[in-house]
Amino acid sequence: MNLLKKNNSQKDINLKHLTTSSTNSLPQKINPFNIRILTRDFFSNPLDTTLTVALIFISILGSVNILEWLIYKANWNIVTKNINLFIVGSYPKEYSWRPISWLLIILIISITTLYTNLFKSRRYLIWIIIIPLGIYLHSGGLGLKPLPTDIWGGLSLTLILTLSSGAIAFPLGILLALGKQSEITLVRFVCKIYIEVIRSLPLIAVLFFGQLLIPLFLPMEVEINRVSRAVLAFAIFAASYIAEDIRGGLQAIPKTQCEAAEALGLSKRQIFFQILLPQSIRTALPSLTNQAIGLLQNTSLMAILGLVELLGISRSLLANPEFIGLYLETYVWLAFIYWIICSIMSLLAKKLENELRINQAKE
Amino acid sequence: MLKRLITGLTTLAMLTSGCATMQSSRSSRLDLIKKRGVLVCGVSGKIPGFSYLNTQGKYEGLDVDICKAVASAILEDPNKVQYRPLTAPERFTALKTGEIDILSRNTTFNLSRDSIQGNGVTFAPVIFHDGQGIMVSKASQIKNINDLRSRNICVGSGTTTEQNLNDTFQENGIRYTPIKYQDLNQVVAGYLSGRCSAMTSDRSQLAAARSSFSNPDRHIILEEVLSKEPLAPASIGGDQKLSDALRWVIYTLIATDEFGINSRNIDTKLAIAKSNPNLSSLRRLLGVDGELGNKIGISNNFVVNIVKSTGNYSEIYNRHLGPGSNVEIPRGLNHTYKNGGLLISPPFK
Amino acid sequence: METIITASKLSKSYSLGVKALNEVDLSVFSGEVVVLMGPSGSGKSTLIRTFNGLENIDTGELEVLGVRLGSFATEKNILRVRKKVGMVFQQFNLFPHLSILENVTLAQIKVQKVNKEKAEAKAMNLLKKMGIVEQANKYPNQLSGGQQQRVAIVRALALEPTLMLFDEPTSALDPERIKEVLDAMRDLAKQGMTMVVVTHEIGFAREVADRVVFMDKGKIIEESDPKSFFTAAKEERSRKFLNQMMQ
Amino acid sequence: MFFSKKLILQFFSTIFITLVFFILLNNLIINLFRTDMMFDLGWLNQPSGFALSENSLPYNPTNSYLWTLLVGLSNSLKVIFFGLILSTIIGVIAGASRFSSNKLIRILSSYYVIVIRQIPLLLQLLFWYFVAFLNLSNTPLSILGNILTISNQGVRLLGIDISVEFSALLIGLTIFTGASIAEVVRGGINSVSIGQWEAFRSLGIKDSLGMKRIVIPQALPAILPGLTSQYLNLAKNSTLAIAVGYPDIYAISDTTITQTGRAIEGFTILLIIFLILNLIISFAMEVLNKIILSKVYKY
Repeated sequence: MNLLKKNNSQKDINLKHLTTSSTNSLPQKINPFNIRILTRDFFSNPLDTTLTVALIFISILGSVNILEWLIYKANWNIVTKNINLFIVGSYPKEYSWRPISWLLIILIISITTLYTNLFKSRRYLIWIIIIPLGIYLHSGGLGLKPLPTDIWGGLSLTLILTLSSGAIAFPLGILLALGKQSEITLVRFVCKIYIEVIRSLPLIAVLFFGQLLIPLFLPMEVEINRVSRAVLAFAIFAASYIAEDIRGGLQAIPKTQCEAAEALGLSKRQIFFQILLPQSIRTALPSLTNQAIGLLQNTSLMAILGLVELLGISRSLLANPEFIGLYLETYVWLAFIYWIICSIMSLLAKKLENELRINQAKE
Repeated sequence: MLKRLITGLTTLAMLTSGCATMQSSRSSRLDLIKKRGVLVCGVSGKIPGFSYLNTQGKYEGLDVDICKAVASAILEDPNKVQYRPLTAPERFTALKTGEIDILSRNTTFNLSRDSIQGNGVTFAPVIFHDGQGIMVSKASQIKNINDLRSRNICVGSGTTTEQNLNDTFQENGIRYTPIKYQDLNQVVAGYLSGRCSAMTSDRSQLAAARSSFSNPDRHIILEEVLSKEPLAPASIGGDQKLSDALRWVIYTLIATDEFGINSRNIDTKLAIAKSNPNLSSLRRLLGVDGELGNKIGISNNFVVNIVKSTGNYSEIYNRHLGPGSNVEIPRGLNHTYKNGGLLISPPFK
Repeated sequence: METIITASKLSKSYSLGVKALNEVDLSVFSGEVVVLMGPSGSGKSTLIRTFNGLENIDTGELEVLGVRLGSFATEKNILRVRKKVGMVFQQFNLFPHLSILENVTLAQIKVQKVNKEKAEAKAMNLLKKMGIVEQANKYPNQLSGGQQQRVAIVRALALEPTLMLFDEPTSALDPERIKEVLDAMRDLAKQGMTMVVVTHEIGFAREVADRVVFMDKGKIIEESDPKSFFTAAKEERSRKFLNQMMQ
Repeated sequence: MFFSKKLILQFFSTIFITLVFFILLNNLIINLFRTDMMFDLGWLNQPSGFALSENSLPYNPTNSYLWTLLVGLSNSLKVIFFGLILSTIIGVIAGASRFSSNKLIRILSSYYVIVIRQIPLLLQLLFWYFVAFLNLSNTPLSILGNILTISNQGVRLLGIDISVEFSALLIGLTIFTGASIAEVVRGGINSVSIGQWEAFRSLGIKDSLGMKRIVIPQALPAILPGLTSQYLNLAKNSTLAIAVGYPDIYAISDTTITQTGRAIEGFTILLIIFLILNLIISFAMEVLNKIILSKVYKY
């Protein structure tokens, strides 16, 4: 036991150690202006010195040019004049408070989740409610004027696509992971085929399937709108990846866990939902985070298939004679938005990871 | 964990139930549009002058006004339209799967698209007579297509434009390299950057694109026309009620142009028609006599509704493509026959 | 007597503010065997690892084999010291993807630029002395812990070091394997090798050590010859520690 | 009970799955019948009638659709092949740079990974093509004498002409995949125990050599599976070629489907091609894995 502990602590050191230089193995209280540290980190030998000087030179040159462009040369009219289009697409002005307030709610909840302990116990519930709330605010009904999905657009559509398809893909992925280990041969077979086929297809092909071919598999009377078809296609795609992540998490659980649970007299279902699934999700969390961020980024592919989400609306705007040729401005602006959202998602995931780890420690 | 699963599943259920609407397969789409109270119109959304998003986030252009005219005829309200921006490759599938009611998206009328064995759609009358052209920079000294030998030509993919280009150059034995993009503004970007020596598209679109360049005078559209490009709206094949309604909406725009009826004088004309029983053709046209609308399943005063909302063909054309608009294109073949153009409407009888 | 290590007022703290070393003064002379003892977390491992630059210090002066290894020693100095100082670890740290022979010859060939035949001959000779020559073409995980640790000793000795550092070399071994490693170290001491050893093996310390250094909380508490340390430790903390060890 | 619970469950689930399958198939057949588009592959022999900007196999527009699709596949394979090589080089360098003794290099390589992975690939491709390449001058710019000349007409490397579409796609894919591979490499190196580093360092071996001889060989078993999935991702992501005008298999399928209206058939062909492509890459990596493992761990 003692030995095992030592091993673990050594592993922890490992991670930190390897990112620092060869001569010290642990981070230490350092004075950043200490000339000797500068020497060690940047100029420890002639090659290092040359590289450092060259890199600093290039970085300064690059930053000056970039700043000059950002401040003086770029024409930000395409952003400032169309800011509402980027945020809510062609959603009518008189109703645009609906998607905007939804976005604000998400922002507020993200901030409170990250930096405060408000509603800590009910937090996950709030995050789940966000999705139907968004759909309700966008589509209307029940007191709000119903508005069709084809006027949804911009950032709010990007987030609707991401969150709703994630909300479908997550349970679907768990079911697939479970199905792949099922005792029923056909279920196991179908799940396996599903996962393999979808994982081998490029996303654009799955989305193409979703936009143009899903209607062919439905009775003629059933009409599903484009946004829902996109959500469905994203969910179909993401679920197969989530299933593999969860399965990886399941495999990482030591067999003894199962045996211990069986010894306690838990039923199979109890073992799966109370012992195995929570642990596998905890293990799979980093890769699930990557899936979530990937999902958000991949919604941009809908621009190729004609939805006016964040990238799609930009492409429409670039067709406007007033803004023709402002590619760089548009792409830099979009990269900035995606970067912000992805960073928030990473922070949220890290927070969740920490909380789960603390919970685990408490157990 | 279980809770989370259940919530996820309910979301799924909500999404599918909320979005699936039932639609009868037997009746015409026209009835469906009326029942739904909104017309779903497929447009490009990326072609200046024809359909593009203005800064207010609304679609604008000639193609868009066709949608509005149809909506005011069927639903008596030009604003009851949902616009679906479609890429060229997906437009016919969208029509076929019932995703859109009508297609108003710079679509060239030809046999294989019209036929059952082909794309299986039914075309309405031509709303814009176009021809495919080639634009080059003046500095390039290119005078005709022979000068384009082994040059790069930027073209939109999945369009008849691409096929016409290929046919013309192949017939003339000229080798060239097509650089294919997904939409026109990318074609323009490729051309302007010098990636291609020439760009090809319908001449109207070339003119529209050129008008947005910072130096329009530096570019010329070659005299040669690669093909006829009669652009027409379309509806799904085999639905006569809807295609009739669509057809006569287009004829309305042309006929009112012939009669000199426009959105400014429509009320006067209607009053004149009502008070003067001798003007029988005008009375029929404006729905005072003859129950014409009923025969095609829409209200009898559909002509009045259309002219009030969008104006006649000339008004539409001048708004989006005429002098002083963002995209100025000489009217040419798109005058009515009385003015030497090709537009003509059969009688409203 | 030649001084091998001179350390004065060595201090080092980790980011949490815990002082791993707190003004440690120590000298090691040529041919001497110094045993470092102390409870876990006392700083003895940190101290021994500063002697070949695996850890660097915050303040104080350190000279090993005439080379200055103060805070922020240059890479060049550290490499110079490492070529002359061998180290044996608790977890053996053999290279699992290399055979025993390759483990022993790698540094000779790459660092000392000895040609392959010479390096192998020397390795075989040392392995023979250590009684594990028949394992030469096997891989580390095919060997027992004791054998692996002896290979690790050979690997260090192949570079003909002036000083050997042992960081708890027997702590990860099965009890029945400890003796073979201790015997090897005993032989080495007899040959006059300068050694600094961190260990809990009281028997070894009593028999082989010239000096026992007892550390606690980053400080040297007591420094004396083994006989007086094990029979009559001066400090209360040393006695307490020894009592726990004897039980 | 004669039947066990498990058997009953098996029975009903089989019925259910079969039922769902047949309902979907039935709908498909009805819909295809309705639009007169029953499954048929005869059109594959008709001439495609469209020109391609580049072709790795001989091609002209009178060739059949089948051949056109094959040309598209060969174009895809070309970009995938070079993408694999270049992204591996960049990924390994960036991943190993995270352990450099120069802090600036560590910082830069971590920023590379962070920035690239937070921006959608499609956006990056559009940037490389429409901003970076198309804004180049018309007159070729020579770099390193005549080894490399670039202009917005194309890139010429050692006398070989490369189109800007291919270059933009390749660079975009390489930089994006390289960042992911860098993470895989970093993870693999981190999985090697600290003791290995200390052991070679105390033998006086320099970090660069130790990395090459001690750390990387041990990190490989942890790196290879991650590398395989990144390679598969690269192959799949190469279909974004359509956004920058490169005629890959997906772009050509798309045009083919538009011209013929054969959506189901076209999609099925695409599906089969990608299943095979995946199998090939996975198989090749498995073989490579075995070879490397047997080289690294000879016992």
